[in-house]
Amino acid sequence: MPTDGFDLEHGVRQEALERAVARVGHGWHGIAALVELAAASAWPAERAAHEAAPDDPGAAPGDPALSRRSFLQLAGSGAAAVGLAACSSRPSREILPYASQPPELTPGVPLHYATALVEDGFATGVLVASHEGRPTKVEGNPDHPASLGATRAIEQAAVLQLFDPERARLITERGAPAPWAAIEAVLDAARAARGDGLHLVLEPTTSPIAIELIRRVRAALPAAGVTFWSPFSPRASLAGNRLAFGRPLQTQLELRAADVIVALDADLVAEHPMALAYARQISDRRRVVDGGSAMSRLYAIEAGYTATGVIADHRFSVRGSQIERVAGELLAAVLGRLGLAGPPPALTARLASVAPAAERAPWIVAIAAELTGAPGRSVVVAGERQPLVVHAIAAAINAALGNLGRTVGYTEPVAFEAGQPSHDLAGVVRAIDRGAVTRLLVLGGNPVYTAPQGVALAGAIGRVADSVYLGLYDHETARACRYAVPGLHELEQWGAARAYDGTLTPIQPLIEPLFGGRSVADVLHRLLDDPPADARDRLAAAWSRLVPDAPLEAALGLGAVPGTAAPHVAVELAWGALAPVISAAGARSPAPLELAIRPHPFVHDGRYTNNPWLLELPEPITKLTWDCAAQLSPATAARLGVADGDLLALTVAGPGAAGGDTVVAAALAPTATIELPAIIVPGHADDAITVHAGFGRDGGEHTARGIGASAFRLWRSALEFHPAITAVARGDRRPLAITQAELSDEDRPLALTGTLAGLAGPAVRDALAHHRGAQPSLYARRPHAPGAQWAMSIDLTTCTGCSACVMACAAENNTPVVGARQVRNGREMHWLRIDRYYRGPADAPVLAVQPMACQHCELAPCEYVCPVEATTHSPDGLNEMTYNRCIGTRFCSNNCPYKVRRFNWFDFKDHRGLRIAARNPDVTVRDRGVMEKCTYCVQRIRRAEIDARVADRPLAGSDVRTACQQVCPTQAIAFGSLTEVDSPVVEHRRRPHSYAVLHDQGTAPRTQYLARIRNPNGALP
Amino acid sequence: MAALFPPWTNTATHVVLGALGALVAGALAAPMVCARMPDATGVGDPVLQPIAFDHRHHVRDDGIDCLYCHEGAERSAFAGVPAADRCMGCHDQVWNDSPLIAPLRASVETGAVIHWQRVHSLPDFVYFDHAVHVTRGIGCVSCHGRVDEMAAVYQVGRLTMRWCLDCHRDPEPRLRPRDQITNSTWQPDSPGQTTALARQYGTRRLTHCSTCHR
Amino acid sequence: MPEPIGPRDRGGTAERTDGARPDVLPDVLPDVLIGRPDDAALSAQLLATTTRPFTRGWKLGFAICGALTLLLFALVTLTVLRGIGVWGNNMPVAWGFGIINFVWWIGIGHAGTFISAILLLLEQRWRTSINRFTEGMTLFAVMQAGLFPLLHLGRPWFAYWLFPYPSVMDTWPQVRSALPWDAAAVTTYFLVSVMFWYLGLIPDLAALRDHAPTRPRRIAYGIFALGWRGSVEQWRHHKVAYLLLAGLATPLVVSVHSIVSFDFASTGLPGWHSTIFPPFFVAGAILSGFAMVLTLIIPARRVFRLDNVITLRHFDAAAKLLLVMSWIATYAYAIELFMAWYSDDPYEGYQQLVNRPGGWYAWGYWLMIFCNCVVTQLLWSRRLRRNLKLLFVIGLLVNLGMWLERFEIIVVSLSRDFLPSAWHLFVPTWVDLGILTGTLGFFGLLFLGFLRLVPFVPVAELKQLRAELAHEEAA
Amino acid sequence: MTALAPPAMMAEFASGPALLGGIRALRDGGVSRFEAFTPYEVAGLDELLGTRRSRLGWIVLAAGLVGGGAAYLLQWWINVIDYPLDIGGRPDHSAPAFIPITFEMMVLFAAAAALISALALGGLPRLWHPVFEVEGFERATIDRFWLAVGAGDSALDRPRHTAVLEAAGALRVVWSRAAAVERGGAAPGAAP
Repeated sequence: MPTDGFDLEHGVRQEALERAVARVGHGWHGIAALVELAAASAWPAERAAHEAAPDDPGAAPGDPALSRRSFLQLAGSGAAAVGLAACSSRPSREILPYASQPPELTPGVPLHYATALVEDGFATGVLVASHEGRPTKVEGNPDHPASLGATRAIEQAAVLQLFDPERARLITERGAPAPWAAIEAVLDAARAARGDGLHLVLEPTTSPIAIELIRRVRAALPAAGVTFWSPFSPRASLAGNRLAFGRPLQTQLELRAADVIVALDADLVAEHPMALAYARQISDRRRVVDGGSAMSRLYAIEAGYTATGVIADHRFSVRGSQIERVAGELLAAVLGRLGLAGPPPALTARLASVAPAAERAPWIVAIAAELTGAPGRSVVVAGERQPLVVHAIAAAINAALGNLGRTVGYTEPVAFEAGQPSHDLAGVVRAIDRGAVTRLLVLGGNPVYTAPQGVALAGAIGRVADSVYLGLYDHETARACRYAVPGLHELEQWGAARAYDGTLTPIQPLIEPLFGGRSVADVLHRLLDDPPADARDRLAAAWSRLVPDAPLEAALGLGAVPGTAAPHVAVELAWGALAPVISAAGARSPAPLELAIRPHPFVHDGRYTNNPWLLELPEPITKLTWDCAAQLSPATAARLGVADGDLLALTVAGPGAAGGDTVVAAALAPTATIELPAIIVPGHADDAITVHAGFGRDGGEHTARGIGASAFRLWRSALEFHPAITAVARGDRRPLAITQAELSDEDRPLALTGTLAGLAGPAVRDALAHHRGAQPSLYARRPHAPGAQWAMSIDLTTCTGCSACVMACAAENNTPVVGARQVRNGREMHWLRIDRYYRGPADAPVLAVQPMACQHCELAPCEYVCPVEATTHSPDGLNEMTYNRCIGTRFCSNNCPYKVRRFNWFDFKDHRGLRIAARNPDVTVRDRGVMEKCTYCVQRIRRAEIDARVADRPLAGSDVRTACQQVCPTQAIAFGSLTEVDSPVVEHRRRPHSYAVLHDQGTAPRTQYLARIRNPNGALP
Repeated sequence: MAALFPPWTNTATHVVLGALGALVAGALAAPMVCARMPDATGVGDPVLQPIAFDHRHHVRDDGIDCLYCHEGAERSAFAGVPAADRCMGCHDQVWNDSPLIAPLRASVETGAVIHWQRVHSLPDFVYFDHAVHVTRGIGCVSCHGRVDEMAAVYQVGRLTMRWCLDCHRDPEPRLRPRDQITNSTWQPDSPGQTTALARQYGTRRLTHCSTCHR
Repeated sequence: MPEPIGPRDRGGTAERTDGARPDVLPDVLPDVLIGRPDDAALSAQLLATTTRPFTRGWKLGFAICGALTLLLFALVTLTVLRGIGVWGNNMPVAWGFGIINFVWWIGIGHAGTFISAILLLLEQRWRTSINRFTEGMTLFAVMQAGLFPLLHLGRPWFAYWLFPYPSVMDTWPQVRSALPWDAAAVTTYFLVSVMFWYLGLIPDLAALRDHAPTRPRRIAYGIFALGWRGSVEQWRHHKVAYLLLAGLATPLVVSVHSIVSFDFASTGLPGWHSTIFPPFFVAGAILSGFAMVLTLIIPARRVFRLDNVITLRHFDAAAKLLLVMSWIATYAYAIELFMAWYSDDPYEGYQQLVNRPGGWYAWGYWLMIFCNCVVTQLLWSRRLRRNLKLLFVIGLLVNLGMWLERFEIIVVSLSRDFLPSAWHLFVPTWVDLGILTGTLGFFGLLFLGFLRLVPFVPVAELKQLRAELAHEEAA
Repeated sequence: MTALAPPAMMAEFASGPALLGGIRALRDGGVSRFEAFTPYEVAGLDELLGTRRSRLGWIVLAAGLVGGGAAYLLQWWINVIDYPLDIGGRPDHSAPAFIPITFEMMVLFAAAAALISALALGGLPRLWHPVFEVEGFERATIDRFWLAVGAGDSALDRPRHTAVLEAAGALRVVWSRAAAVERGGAAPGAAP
């Protein structure tokens, strides 16, 4: 083990880690203490407890290229200060220089590395900033097709998961520390038995390197079973396409080419594996310059409100089980208008008899007219939470409209064996029940928690003699298995993955494994008894074998291999196979109350539930934090007699009504019940309840444990959707930690909306003109100083409310996490929030979202009430907040009409624990009792200024990108200098729908908004 | 009858009142005075280092440029302390067996960190950037003093906010040509020279808060 | 030797009016000083307040107030150690009980200055008997008030940044903010009140120096009497200085609550942004102050049997002022509603016309109206003006009403401002309630101490008043 | 009378008018250096002794102007000269905002000047004074009105003026030891 001479005994490593972290704790922006942290954390944690454990050569970093950016050689780093923030006496501290400084590193200058974060097998390319070997901030990779420079909130929070102190640290056997040799013994025995009795459960993978490895395992251990499982990986779309085209195919969209988009319960802009790209594509067609702009039209037909519903021009709330029927009606209407000869006569005849239900006939007809009016320029998409028949119908409509090859394409599944039987988790249970499994390797994921209720995996694992789990946490699956081995975070390992479109993406580590740990590849190599090798060497070797045309170094530099997207395949719609299922579509009568389970937008299937940043990020629609609730419409809530926070017992019936094909019926409990507080969502479909998955965790993750209840307990089979449930008010309640309780905007002109047609006329333009321009003042205005004048513009038309900006802001600016109790008391600390207002009738409201942060008013009301000059104005137009001068009167907040200031009511910042390593060293960590707020990322502005001056070039407005701007998937945020007449922010201000919020207050805000412009179909009310 | 108070109490009253007044005035003034004393600012207090490194010898006698060791000063916020292998670049050849540099040899051989003691320390909420000062004509000596005459380095400037502001309000007299940044003894040739430099550098008077606090 | 003074010297005070039977003198204003006791008797009666035996009632009073004071200090310690998160404040209600209590207490103080300064300038004789009592109330109320601006800071240890001094940071207070004005106003108000109170107290301290029962007490009083002899020269400067201080305190007292009102009026918040605030606040302050005077003086008068010097005349006058101030407050409430409607400002309109009378805290609004506007109308009746039990209850209700007024202004306005997305309600924590109760106890402790340590009815002034009355009656 | 020389003679009266009578009687006898000690202000005493108007008003006015002026100048200097900052777009010299503190400081300085000068001009603090040595003087703060005549008043004649004072209603007349030695009278403090 290289220790670089750290004079630390084994026994004190753990203690040293704690001590080092404690030192980093207080208001630091340096890194020297992390040297100690490095020394402590780089030591494989199990060795601290088990000196006797034999060394694992495979896990030992020896390669100089790796250790260059590892903590170990960090041996101190330049000249950063560490220690007390407001200490009055002279702090005498140490500077710990490198013993040998890496050539690419200048202490104090961060480096960026391209890598990828993977979810359900699909890669999102990211660039990660590293401060002297410490990853601090994730940004999207503009060169990666699934990122395009943006990320979701989840990627932004990845560094906090990396530095999660609750990650598994020790190899354990039934909770007690165990040596690696015990695992090796299991692997050796499995190999000796040529895989007999061995079963592997993996997460779906797209990595060619992993696929090669799995194939080698299959070849070497032919008796071994392999199952891939992830609860929300694409499943219905593949099955639907198999129905339509005869084989499982992955749908690929080209939404820039679509004039009309119909989303059938499909959250294209937030939930889809390609959401970042699709969001960009949709919004690129919806950037309104003036009333004459061309704009696509987006229809969302969905039960719960989604981000796609937020930006849609028309949203129709239909319960999930009825969308099947809507799809059939739509197909009938489209085919009726087209009069196509393709479908078999029987189907045509059947469809001719399908008439839309009366209440939706107008819009079905209107949508069908729109679609048929845009053949080849339209698209109908079904969501993964819809049964296969809906996907098949969508494919049929697209085929009928001639959209195939234009807006819709199909590729072979990118994930290995996707749509094949190996993706059925029930297969594992069946194998165990057959007694065919004596050694179970669960490598990643959390199948015990995420398994449908019909797949009794937990009990089955208990019947396996040797079960081994490899993963980041000591969670449900780890506890169900005999052995648990700490896994590696993506930022700690080498590897590869493909994006949803198939683009190959290399993965490189940003940091030496913090807690030792093994990758999935490590275990598989050991299973194959490969000789020990460095992970990078292994990757390089496999890469040059599998991707000979693209050198690894170049791919690592770019973060993607261009041209590796999966080729589209030619398809032929199998009308004949479709006819029977379409005929049966929606034939069943709906249950009185049904359930929809969706992945939580931030914790997904529970894999991120231990991340406090994501838990505290308000869910975009309900604004709920730190909890999981049963979303239901106002009418349904009234019917059930519940209000926000009232506990509901949700019960799903036993077998019988289940329609899936993989149910292990015998394993089903007669009923399953969970208790959740109700939360009323106007616009939710009536008689349906939506529950987000990912909560109700009861493993060893202390942060996640005990929050909410698990929706998976109501999930009976992987391909069953919208089961009938009963909901009973429990009579007691749990106050919800909601950041915005108000639903209405009280008819105030805050998030202005208009229609494209309206914008073309004078009335709307004149009305908007009241919200910008000069306001009278008794004082003469100060002239602008020379140089940049920073300003922001936010396009409400393309804002989906996805909240990635909120998370990016928190990650960039070290905003603390406060916990549910403080959120309940209105003390959340996010500098940027997304305001959400419902307008219109409660059953069919229009939802407006509006990112709201400090508006950097030129005549800032906060500044003149501060008694100590803690908030002032900079010559370049920033509303500065000087934390160290603040005494905490909170007068500024009272006088802020936008209420965007945040106060440190307690000492909210972390003091101990690894999580502080995720801090941005360029931003002061705020003490108790001081005010804070959005600074327009002043640290980035000043950095750009300094860089420009050091390089002796003028500063350009485009040199600065704020964290929220950079992350925005739809590029709704423009930032720049008002002095550059051709900058986007000035161009935005020239548009007729640019306005200032609360313009009548005379604050002259530097942040302005582009009113939300909808493009409604004139044929619809 | 006798009065309640004897005559001396008159004097005593005045003395006590005077003392009370002085006490109040002193209590108000004392912290303001103390904050300016070297004990509070750290000025003039030589710091002992793990290796008896003598700047006089290296800078004055050997003529090593500041930037040779503190190479970050032109590129980074941090001037940096040289890595041990930088020191060994020379000390491989000269004085290579001196017991004084034993920690250095140990560092290079084993990777052990040398715990240099910080001389100039700013609070964590102050963001000072060496690069932008050094590349825009502020010489090392302006803040660090005559390091070439120091055995053990000590702090010359008070490093208080007022001290920073003194220069930020009127940076012009401190300017010097780029090639004289590390020259401890440089003086302007003519009074107009710094004015010309200010024009050349585009020197600004930066006193708004986010210049340093972020 | 000092003459022993005590109850036996009460002499001329035997003749008393019965406070319980105000209808005895239906049409004539009661006298301000009943019975015309001579100098010795008045001195004996009034100086004796400092020598009353420590009865069980007194001990109980001190014990309760002392316990509450300890509670206050414990909660202050908790707040400083843990942060003001222990209060119920949140975003957007960033100011809560702290500032409510501050405004309430400082408002209470105003009646003292009003009585001692303004009524002195207006030559109202009935002020004489009660001015020191109310000045004491002022001081102790301002002390309670002064706690809060410090305590409510996020970082109270930097409170000195509100004052200008040559710092090594070269930073100064930001005087466009109303808070440094507040700091200047409250500091000035407290110091001037102390000076005014002390100047008036000197002759009486001298009397106690000469007549307190024990030598240590006489020495103690003697030190604070500074050697006062009552010489012509001393009286001459004393009188001029007293008048000048009254002349200074009069605009000061108006300015202090005006400046306190600027904390609100100088902002743009709906419910705060109003030009009527300065006079509204001053009137409200005097209203609450007079209510507190009634609350305190009715029991004190009974305990110390001061019916002859604090007569129904005093209560009648105080009650009339209460009625006047109540009408000014009522007018202000009405104008707020009118302006909200007339301005057609949606935010102000929502605040005044929807949120306060009909929102979550509507109960507080209507209770405030009841206490400050409705109950006080009873004081139109002369009979009720002289019913001390009723006056005491009205005093308590107005105190409550004025506290609620500040609650309405601060909490209710903040909880519903411009952006509904930021709206959030405020719920006090037990610490909030404990600190409010604690200041009541601390105030009571100081006040009980004051009642026992110095003559709370100004002896010299009252003797002079008696001499003047005698002179007038002779003439 | 602020000097610490003991008065030559002191006389005790039971009321203010009696005191005034005594003074008038002595003044008619040519005595001029009067001092009086009363428990409260006695109407007419000032006029009778012909004291000048107090200078206090001018002192207070000056202090108020200094306090207010200094406060305004300090605010102006901070905001315009020493460290001008852009505060909410307001001008550096935001005159209206400087007024409240200016006013408060004016009042504070004036009030402090009033208190301090009232005490200083009245010769305070001075815990001991020769008159305190006179027996019975402690009632000067309760109900006795004392007349004193300075030691240097050559018109003073012990027997004659004792009689005059007693005739005017003096309860007691006390002569100082110095006067007693000079004129062979009784020791101070002795009853007449």
